[in-house]
Amino acid sequence: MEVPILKQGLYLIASIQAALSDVDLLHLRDALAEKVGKFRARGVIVDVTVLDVMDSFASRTLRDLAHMTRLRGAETVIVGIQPEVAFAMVQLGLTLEGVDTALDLEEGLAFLDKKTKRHTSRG
Amino acid sequence: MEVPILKQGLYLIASIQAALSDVDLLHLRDALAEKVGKFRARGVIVDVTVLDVMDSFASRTLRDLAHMTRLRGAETVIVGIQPEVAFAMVQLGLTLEGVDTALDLEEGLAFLDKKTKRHTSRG
Amino acid sequence: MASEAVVPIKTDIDIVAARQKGRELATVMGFVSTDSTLLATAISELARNIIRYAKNGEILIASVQSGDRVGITVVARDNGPGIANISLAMQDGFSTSGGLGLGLPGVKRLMDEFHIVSDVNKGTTVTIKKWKR
Amino acid sequence: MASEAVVPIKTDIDIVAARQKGRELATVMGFVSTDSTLLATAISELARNIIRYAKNGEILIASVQSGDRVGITVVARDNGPGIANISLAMQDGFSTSGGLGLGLPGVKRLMDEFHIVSDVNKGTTVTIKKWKR
Ligand SMILES: Nc1ncnc2c1ncn2[C@@H]1O[C@H](COP(=O)(O)OP(=O)(O)O)[C@@H](O)[C@H]1O
Ligand SMILES: Nc1ncnc2c1ncn2[C@@H]1O[C@H](COP(=O)(O)OP(=O)(O)O)[C@@H](O)[C@H]1O
Repeated sequence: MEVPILKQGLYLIASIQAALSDVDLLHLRDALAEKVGKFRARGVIVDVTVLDVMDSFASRTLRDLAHMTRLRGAETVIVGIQPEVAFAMVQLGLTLEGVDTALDLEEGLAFLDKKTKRHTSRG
Repeated sequence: MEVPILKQGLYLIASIQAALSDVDLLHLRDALAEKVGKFRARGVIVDVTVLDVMDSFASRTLRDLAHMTRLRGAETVIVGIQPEVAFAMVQLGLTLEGVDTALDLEEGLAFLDKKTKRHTSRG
Repeated sequence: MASEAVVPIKTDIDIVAARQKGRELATVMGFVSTDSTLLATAISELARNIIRYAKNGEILIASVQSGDRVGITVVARDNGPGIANISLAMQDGFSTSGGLGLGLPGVKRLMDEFHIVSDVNKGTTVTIKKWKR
Repeated sequence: MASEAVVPIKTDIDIVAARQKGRELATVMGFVSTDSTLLATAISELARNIIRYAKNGEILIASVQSGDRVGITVVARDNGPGIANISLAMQDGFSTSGGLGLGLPGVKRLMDEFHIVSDVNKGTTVTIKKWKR
């Protein structure tokens, strides 16, 4: 399962479409870190709305992804974590500490606009 | 004991009115995680002023609540922990590490305004 | 002024009832408010352990006197699974339930006296005391 | 309504297959959605431990009945290196692989019952249960 990565203005949007294997997640992480440079992106949104499980491996990989893109000059925000998934994560002890989150794509875009202090039009 | 949850602008305010059982606390946690999405809230205030005991279960549940709402894009702040309750918590070893706290409702609102960088009017 | 109450502990609501009973007695006996809070918190932890590990049990709350000191003693007892290694259970962070593992060592810190007896497959009795200041 | 499935765990794709199998059974049995998620998450952690530490193994997922309760039991087993110190492995943050060390204690928190047996050089079997609410 390749995750499509769209470029929207200064942002890259990765919309996960189906359950991802560990290898898929690592690919996503590396692809985003690379594309941030290629497209000179300032922000990254990873939409996990369809993920029905976020285990320790997925949490860790998303955290690493966020840290990697930041080192490359782009902020990452994870959007769409469902309430039940959030519950399971917290019970496991996974809090995505140090990683920004937002409710959904729209809030994620608003968040990046504020964080990257770009109030110019996107797209 | 259902805890009333009020919507005030971008925030949800849960004002605990009386002693809560463990089950009540779990309900509050789940209700807030869900309502954050429904109302697109950016912040959550849990007012524990009336609680005369905050034991390990309550602390843990409030911590989980804060982490869950954060994964859903809303910051939570716990307000109103009384001095004696704080003393007992510290003796037990409960520090609410990683959870934001403020003196009272007013300070909690100010904290959220700053944290969510919204200086516009609420309500 | 001898006073004694037994609170059966079966559901999570009984935890609240037990700690309120403890606070009530502490208030009547003129405990400083902080100490009432410490006592209520300790009872809450012990009552929850009963529910969590032994399903049910009871909590006895009584006034005690020793010389010219008065205080409150609380006995939390159950016929549950017991604790195999008490010194391990008394360590901060040790938990067999994925809990915080602060209950028993924390209660000990909150109280003036703490005593625990436990037999595997027979049950657990924790006795705590707080003296009036 | 007895149901049983065995999912061989050999590659990272099997982790997804196993947790989907678990969710499927939970849904069919009418588990509340939150509990299906907890179960699927627990299976994911156990399956990954098999791959990571034992290279391969299997996960059995079955419905269980006890009195008037129904539930799902999951058995994750491998013939890998085993765990030398189980109580250490059950502690939050303990990892021999530089991992987060939240898998085993976390799974225990997610489930109603948790049981682990492990023999060094022989393998590990983790049995978990979630009852239908
Ligand atoms: N009443 C009891 N019956 C059996 N075991 C108990 C009881 N109380 C405590 N324990 C054991 O002692 C351990 C430590 O208890 P505690 O310090 O209260 O932390 P926690 O409840 O968070 O695990 C528990 O995990 C449990 O194994
Ligand atoms: N199936 C297994 N076989 C051998 N060792 C295991 C197995 N599962 C877990 N372990 C051991 O237990 C430790 C803790 O596991 P866990 O809590 O899942 O965290 P993590 O996998 O992040 O290290 C592991 O680091 C490993 O040493």
